[in-house]
Amino acid sequence: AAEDITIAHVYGKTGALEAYAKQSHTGLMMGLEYATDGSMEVDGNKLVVIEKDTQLKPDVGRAALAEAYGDDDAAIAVGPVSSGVALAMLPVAEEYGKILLVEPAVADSITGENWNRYIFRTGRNSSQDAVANAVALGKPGVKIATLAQDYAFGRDGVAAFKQALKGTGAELVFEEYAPTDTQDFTASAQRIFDALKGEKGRKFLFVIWAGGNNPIGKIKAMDPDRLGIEIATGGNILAAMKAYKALPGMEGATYYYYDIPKNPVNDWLVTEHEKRFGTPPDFFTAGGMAAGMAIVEALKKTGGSTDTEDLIAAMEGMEWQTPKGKMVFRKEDHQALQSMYHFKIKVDPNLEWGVPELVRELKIDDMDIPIHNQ
Amino acid sequence: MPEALLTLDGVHTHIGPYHILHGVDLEVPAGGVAMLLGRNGAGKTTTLRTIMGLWKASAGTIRFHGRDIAGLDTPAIAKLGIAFVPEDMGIFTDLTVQENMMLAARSGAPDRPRLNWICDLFPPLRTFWHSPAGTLSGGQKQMLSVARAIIEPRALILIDEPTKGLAPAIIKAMTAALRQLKETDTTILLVEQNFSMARALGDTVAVMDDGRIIHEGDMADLSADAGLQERLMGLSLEAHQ
Amino acid sequence: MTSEHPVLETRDLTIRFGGHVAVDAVSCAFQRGTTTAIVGPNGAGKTTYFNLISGQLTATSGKVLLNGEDLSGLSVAARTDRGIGRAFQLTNLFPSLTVRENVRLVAQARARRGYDLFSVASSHVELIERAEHVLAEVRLIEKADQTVAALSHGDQRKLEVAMLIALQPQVLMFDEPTAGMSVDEVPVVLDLIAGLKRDTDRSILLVEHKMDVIRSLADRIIVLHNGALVADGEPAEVIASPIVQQAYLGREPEEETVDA
Amino acid sequence: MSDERIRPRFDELSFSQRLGEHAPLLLAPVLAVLGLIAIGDPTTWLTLTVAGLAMGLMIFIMASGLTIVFGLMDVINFGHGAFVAVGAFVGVTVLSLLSGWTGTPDIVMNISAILLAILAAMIATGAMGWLFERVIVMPVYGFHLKQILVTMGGLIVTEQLIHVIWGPDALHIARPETLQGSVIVFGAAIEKYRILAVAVGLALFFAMRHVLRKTRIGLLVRAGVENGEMVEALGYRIKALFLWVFVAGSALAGLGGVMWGLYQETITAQMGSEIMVLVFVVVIIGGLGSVEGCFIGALLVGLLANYAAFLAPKVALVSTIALMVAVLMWRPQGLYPVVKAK
Amino acid sequence: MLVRIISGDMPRSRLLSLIVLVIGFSLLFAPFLFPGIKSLDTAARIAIFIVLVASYDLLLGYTGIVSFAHTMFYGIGAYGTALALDAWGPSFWAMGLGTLLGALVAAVLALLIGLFSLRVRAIFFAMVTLAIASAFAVLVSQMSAFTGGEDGLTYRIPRELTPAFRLMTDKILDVSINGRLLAYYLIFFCALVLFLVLLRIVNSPFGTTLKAVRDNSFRAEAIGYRVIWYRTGATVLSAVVAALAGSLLAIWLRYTGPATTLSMEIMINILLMVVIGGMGTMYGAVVGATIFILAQTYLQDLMGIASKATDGIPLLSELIAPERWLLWLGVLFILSVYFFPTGIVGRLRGEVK
Ligand SMILES: Nc1ncnc2c1ncn2[C@@H]1O[C@H](COP(=O)(O)OP(=O)(O)OP(=O)(O)O)[C@@H](O)[C@H]1O
Ligand SMILES: Nc1ncnc2c1ncn2[C@@H]1O[C@H](COP(=O)(O)OP(=O)(O)OP(=O)(O)O)[C@@H](O)[C@H]1O
Ligand SMILES: [Mg+2]
Ligand SMILES: [Mg+2]
Repeated sequence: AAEDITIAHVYGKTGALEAYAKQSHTGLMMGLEYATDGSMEVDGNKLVVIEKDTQLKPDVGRAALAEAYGDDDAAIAVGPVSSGVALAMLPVAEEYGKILLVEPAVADSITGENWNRYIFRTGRNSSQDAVANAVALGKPGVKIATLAQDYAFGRDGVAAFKQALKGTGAELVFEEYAPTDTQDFTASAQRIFDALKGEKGRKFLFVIWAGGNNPIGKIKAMDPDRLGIEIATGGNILAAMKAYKALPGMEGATYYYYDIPKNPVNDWLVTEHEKRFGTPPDFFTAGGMAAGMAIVEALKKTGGSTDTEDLIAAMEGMEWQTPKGKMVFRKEDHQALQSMYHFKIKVDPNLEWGVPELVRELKIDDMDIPIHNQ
Repeated sequence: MPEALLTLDGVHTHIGPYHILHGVDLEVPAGGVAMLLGRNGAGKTTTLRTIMGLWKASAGTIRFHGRDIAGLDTPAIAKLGIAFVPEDMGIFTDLTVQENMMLAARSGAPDRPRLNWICDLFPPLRTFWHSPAGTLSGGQKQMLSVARAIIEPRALILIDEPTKGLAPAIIKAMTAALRQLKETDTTILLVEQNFSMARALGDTVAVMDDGRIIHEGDMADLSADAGLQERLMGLSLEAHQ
Repeated sequence: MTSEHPVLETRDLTIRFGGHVAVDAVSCAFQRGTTTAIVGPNGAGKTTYFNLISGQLTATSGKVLLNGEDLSGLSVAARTDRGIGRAFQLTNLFPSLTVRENVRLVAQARARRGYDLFSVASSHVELIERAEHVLAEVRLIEKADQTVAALSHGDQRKLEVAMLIALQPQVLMFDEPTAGMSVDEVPVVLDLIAGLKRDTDRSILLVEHKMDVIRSLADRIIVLHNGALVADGEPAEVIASPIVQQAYLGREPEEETVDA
Repeated sequence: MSDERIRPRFDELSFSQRLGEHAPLLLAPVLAVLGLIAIGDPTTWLTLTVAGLAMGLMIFIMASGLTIVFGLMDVINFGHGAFVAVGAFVGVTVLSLLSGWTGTPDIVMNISAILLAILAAMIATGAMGWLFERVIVMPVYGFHLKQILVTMGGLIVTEQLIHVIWGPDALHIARPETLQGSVIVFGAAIEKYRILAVAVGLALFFAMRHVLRKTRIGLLVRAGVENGEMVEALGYRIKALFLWVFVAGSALAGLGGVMWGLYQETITAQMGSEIMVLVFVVVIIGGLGSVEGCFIGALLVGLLANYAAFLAPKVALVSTIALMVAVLMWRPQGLYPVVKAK
Repeated sequence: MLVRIISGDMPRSRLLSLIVLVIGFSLLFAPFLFPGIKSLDTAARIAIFIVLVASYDLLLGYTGIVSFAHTMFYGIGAYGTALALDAWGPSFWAMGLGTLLGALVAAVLALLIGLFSLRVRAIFFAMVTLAIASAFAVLVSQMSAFTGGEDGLTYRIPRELTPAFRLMTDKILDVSINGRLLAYYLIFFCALVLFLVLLRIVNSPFGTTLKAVRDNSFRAEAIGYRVIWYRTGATVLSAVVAALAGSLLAIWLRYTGPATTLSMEIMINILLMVVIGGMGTMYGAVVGATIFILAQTYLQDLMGIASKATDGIPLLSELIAPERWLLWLGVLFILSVYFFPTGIVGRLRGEVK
C-alpha cells in the first residue's frame, strides 16, 4: 500500500547561517523534484518534507531531530548546517535507529570518531577540502604558510592539509591561528610575512576560514605581492566570492561552482534555478540537491521501503548522480566522495564575484581521503 | 493687601493611589514673603512640588500672574520666572559648585556683582568653587541650593526648609539676604520649621495640616497672638496622636 | 570592661582630601554616661569627624580608640559590631522596604542573626516586637507598614533616629537629629535622647545647630572650626566664648545670647 | 577676625599626586615604546603601530556615540550595535549606487562618495535613534536592567529588519579605488584606508571635545541623569535634550558603521553587535562620560591588541579584557571619570 | 503545612496562586497530560529554567547585583557532569560525583569573583563578570581536547535514564513507562527541591538582609552587616544552584556545549525571564521561565500557521514568516518590559511603579 514517506529537514533556518540554510533547502527540494521527475513520489509513495529549525543551537537541534523521528515519524532526516549542531544530533539518530543524512556540516568527526552507523553524509568534509587544496597547490619547491581559525575546525583543517601535502614536495613552513572574531589581521599577516620573507621559490599563504570576517581581503590590502606571496583558499558562496574579485589569479580547490561541473543534472539545476530565482545556484544549493537525489535513489533501491536496515544496505556503496558529478557513499564511514575542482580566479566585469576557472578536475581516485572512524 | 501673584484654588494632588492634598487654597501676595508652616507630613512639600508641576494637580487651579499654570510642564513653569529650592536640595553631586551655578543661570554667564553678593553671603561657595558639589558638607549643600535659586532675578522663589542644617550665623545671613531679595521685588513662598526665622521674615502665613490650609493670615497677627499659635501648634500636636 | 579608659577617644585624628585638611589633628576623649555636643560652622568637619570614627572614611593619620582598643583598619560593620552606632545627617534608609522592616533589620543585626539561612525571618517574633516598640517610642508606629520612600521628610528623620535607638550601641552619634523636624516633634526626640542618657554605660555625641537643644541635653560642648578643635568645656562657658559667638552664632560680642 | 580663621586649611599637593592625575596621557606612548623594545624590528613595529592606532581610532569612532549615550546619559544601549550595522548597510547601499564615483581612481570623487554615504547613514541612523528613543528607551531611563532588555529587543528587531530589507546574505563592498592597497613607508605597509580612518577619527575627537567643553550640553546631560526633576525645575527641557543627544549618538554610530563596514568590506546584520563588547570595554576603560578617556582607551586597545597578537597570539584572546581589569584595578572608575558610575 | 514548605511566602494574589498551581500541576503530570517528545522536552526545560532563573533572581532581585557570569556557573555545572560521564562512563556515581564537583568549582570561583570584584561599582561589576564569562568561554573553546571545544561533548547517561530502559511493559494512559520518564521525574523533583530551598533562603534572616544590602548597602554596613560577605554569600549560593541546574540540563540533554550553556544569548534570556516574571519575588521565576520557554518553543510554530494564513499579503507574510520568529521575540522583549514594569507578579499583586 502506498504510504507517505516523511523526510525531515532539520537545519539552522534562523541564526547567522540563514543564507546557507535557504540554499540548502532549495537544493533539497529541487533534488527530490528532479529525481522523481517532478512527481514527488517513489513507487507510489508520496514524499512529504517537513522542516525543523535548529536555530543553530545544539540542544534545539537534538530536540528537533527527536521530535522529527518520534512525534512526526520521519523516515530520514537531512541536515544540519553547523557542525556543532550535527555532532549533538548524531546520537539521536542512533537512539531512534533512523538515518540522518548530514548536509552540509563539514567537521571530520561527524564521519570520524563520533560516527555511528545511522549517519551518512553527502556534504564534503574538512579533509576533502584540505586534501583537494593540497593536491592543487602542492608542487615541489613550493613553500606554504597557513592561516586558520583558532578552534577545532581550523586546527583539524590544517592538520589534514599538512598530512595531504606530504609527498607532493611542497613544504608547510608556518602555521598561524587567529581567533574567529579577530578584527585586525595586521599582526597575523606580519608574522606570516616574516616567516615567508626569507624563503625561495613559489610562496603561498593558504587560508582556511569559515563564516564571516574573512581575512583574505585585509591581507591582500597589505600588499603581499611585494614579498612574492600568493594567497590561496577554497571555494565559498557567491556572496563571499565577491571579495575574490580583488584577487585575480588566486588558486584553490572547491567542491562546486555552478559553471564548473559539466553534467545533465547541473545543467538542469542551473537553468531551472535561473528561471525560478533569477540567480545561479550556489555552493549549498548543489549540496542540498545531492542529498535529495541520494534519498530518492536509496528509496528506489529499497522499493519504497523505509525500513532503516534496508536503507542502510541500499546506501552503503551507493553511486548516484548529482550536480557536483557522480558521488559514492564509502562503505566504511558513509562519507560521500566526489570530484573536487582546482580553480584559478578570473575577473569578469559582468559578474559581481571573482570567477573560479577550472584548472583541473581532481577525481575521486586522485585524492586519498583518510578514514577516521576506525 | 497687595494683589496676589500666585493663587491656589481647591488644589488636589494624588501621588499614585494616595490622595495627599485635599483642596488647598492659598494666596501669595506679590512682593512679599509668604510663610507656609505645618507639622511633618502636612503636605507642605507636596504643595510646592505641585506648584512647580513636579506632581500634577488632579483638580483645582494654580494661577500665576493671573494665568492658570496647573497644566504646564515643569520647564515651562520655571521659565515663567519661578525658582525652586527643593527639600532634598537637588544639587548635582558630580558637577562642581561652579557648574551647578552655571546651569542655574539660564540666560548665560551670571553678572559679576550678583555673583559676588551671593559668594559673600555664603563664603564656602567661593572656597570650594571648583570642587564637586557632592563633597560639600550638609550645610554647604544647602547654601548652594539656595544660591542657585537666586543667581538670576526671578519673580517667585519657592523655598523648602532652607535653614535645616545651617549654622546660626548662616541663618542670619540668609534671613538678611531674603529680606534684600524681597526689596528687589522678588516674591518668596517659604516653608519653614524655624519659627524665629518665620517671624522675622514673613508677611503672610498659612498653616497646613493633613493636606489642607487650616489658617491663613498676617504673620504679625500670628506672632503676636500666642493663643492662636498655641492653638495651631497644639491642634497639630493632638491631631498627630 | 575596664573602666580606666574613656568609652571613645580620638588621637590626632586627621583627614585630608587632596590638599584640604578637613579634620585637623583632633584629640578628644568621651566618657561614659556623658552627652557631648559638637558645634561648629558649616563645613567645620563635624560630619567628617563622625565618618572617621564610624569608619566611613579612613583617616590620613591618627587613631580612634573604643574602650582602649584601636579601631584602625576595622570596617564600618566591624566597628558597629563593637558598639559604635550613628544616625546620618542626610537621611539614609532602605527606601523600598517598610518602616517596620527597616527597624527590624537593625534589631536583627543587633541580635547577630544575619547569617541565619534556614529559619524563616517572620518567625523571629522577638525582633519584630523590638522594632515595633521603638517605632512606638518615636511615634511612627501607625506608619509601620508604609514604604519608606513614601514618608515625608520629617518622618524619615524620625525613622533615622529610631534605627539608631534600636541598634543600642555603646557610642551613639546623632548628626543633627532634629533638622527638618517640626516644632511639635522636637520634644519627642529630645525626650528619647534624654532617656538614653540615663543609661550610664553609653556615651552620646550630638551634632546640632539648635542652641536650645544643646542646652537641654549636653554636659559638654566641643567646638570644631576648619577641622581643628578650638574649644572644649561646659556648655554655658563655651557658648559664651568669643569664637562661638562670632564665628558660629554670628553675633557681635555685645549682643544678647538668647534663642536661636 | 583674621583671614586664616575663615579659610580652611589647604596643604600643597605632592609632585607624585599631581603626576598621577595626568598619568593616563602617557599610557599610549609608553605602550608604544614597550612595544618597540619587545618587537625589536622597527619596520614590523611601525606596521603594527600605525595599524593599531588606526584600529584604535576606528573603534573610537564607533565608541564615540556610546560615550555620549552610555557615558553621559547612563543608558546601556545594546542597540548601539544595530545602529552601526544599519549605518554600514545604508552606507554600502549608497556607495553601490555611486559606483561610478567609486570606480574611478579620482580621489575627490572617491572621498565625495564616501562623504555622501556617511551623510546618508547618519541621517538614517539618526532618524532611527529618534524612533528608538521615543519608543524604546524613554520609558526606561534610570533602569539599567530594563535598558539592557529593551535595547536588546531593539537590537534583535533591527537585525531582523535588516534581513527583511537587505536579505539574509552578507553584502560585499569594494573600497573606492584610491583607498585600496597600501603605501609602503620604510618598508612597512600602511593601508591607505587606515589613513582616512585616522583623519576622520581625529577630526571627530576634536569636534566632540569642543562641543562638550564649550557648550553646556554635557553638563546638562550629566545633571539630568542625576536629577532630571531638578534640571526641569531650572527651566530646561531635559526630555528633548535627551532625545537629541540620543539622536546624535545614534548618528555617530552610523558614521562608525560606514567606516567599519568599509574596513571589513563584508557586512552582516550582526557586525555591530559583534564589536559591541569591545566598544563597551573602551568606554569603561576611558571612564564614563569622558571623550578624552575614551580616545586614550581606544588607542590602548588598538595598540595592545596588535602587539599581543604579534608577540603571543594566545594572549591576544584576552588582552583587551586584561587591560580593562588592570585599568579598573588602578583606577576603579576608569582613566578619566567624568561621571560617577552607579 | 503547605505554608511551612513555602516558607510562609504566599503568592499574595489569587490569580497568581492559581497560575503557580497550574504550572506546578502541569509539570508534575506533564508526561501524561501532554504526551509527545517535544512537549516532554519543553516541560523538562521549563523545570530546569525555573531553578536557573530563580537562582539568578536571588542575585539580581534580592541582592541587586547584575552579573553576566551566571551562565558560566550554569556551564560549569553542566560540564562537571558531562566530563564525569564522558570520562568515567555512564554510571550514577559518575553522574553524582561530576555534579558535586561542578557545584564545588562553581562555589570556589564565585567566592573568588565575589571577594575580588564585588567592591567595584555595580555597573563595572557587570562588565567585569561579562569579561570573565567571555574569557571562560574562550578557555572552554580553546581546550577542545578536554571540553570538545565549540562542538561540545556528547556522552551517555546511566541506562536506567534512557528510553531503552523499560520499567513496565504496559503503557499507562498511552505513555510508556521508560527511563526517559524516570529522567524527567528526576529532574522535576530535583528542580522542585532546589526551588523550595531558594524560597526558604530568601525568606530567612539572611535573605531579608540581602534586600537591605540591595536597597542601601552603605546603610546596611552602618548597622553592622558586612556587605561584602552578604554579596559574596549570595553570589556563591546562586552560583551553586545555577551549577546544579546545569547538571540537570547535562543529564537531560546528554549533550553539553558552549551554545547550550555559556552563550550570551542564554544570559539575556535569563535576565528577561527574571524581569518579565517580576524581580525579587521567586514566583516571578516560575511564571517568567514558563512563559518565555513556551514562547521560545512554540512561537515559530504559531508563526508558521499565521504566515500560511496570510500567504498572499506581500509585506505582512514576509514579516511573519517563521524565519522571522526572532523579530517577534524582540518585540516581545520590548512589550513585556513596557506592560509589566514590575513584572507579571508585581502586576498581579497590584503593585505600582
Ligand atoms: N512619593 C510619595 N508617595 C506616597 N506618599 C507620599 C509621597 N511623598 C509624600 N507622601 C505623603 O504625603 C504626605 C505629605 O508629605 P509632604 O512631604 O508634602 O509633607 P511635608 O509637609 O513637606 O512634611 P515635612 O515637614 O516632614 O517635610 C505625607 O503623609 C507623606 O507620607
Ligand atoms: N569626600 C570629600 N571629598 C572632599 N572634601 C570633602 C569630602 N567630605 C567632606 N569634605 C569637605 O570637608 C569639609 C567638612 O565637611 P563636613 O561634612 O564634615 O562638615 P560639617 O561640619 O558636618 O558641616 P555641616 O554643618 O554643614 O554639616 C567641607 O568643607 C567639605 O567640603
Ligand atoms: Mg517637606
Ligand atoms: Mg554635617
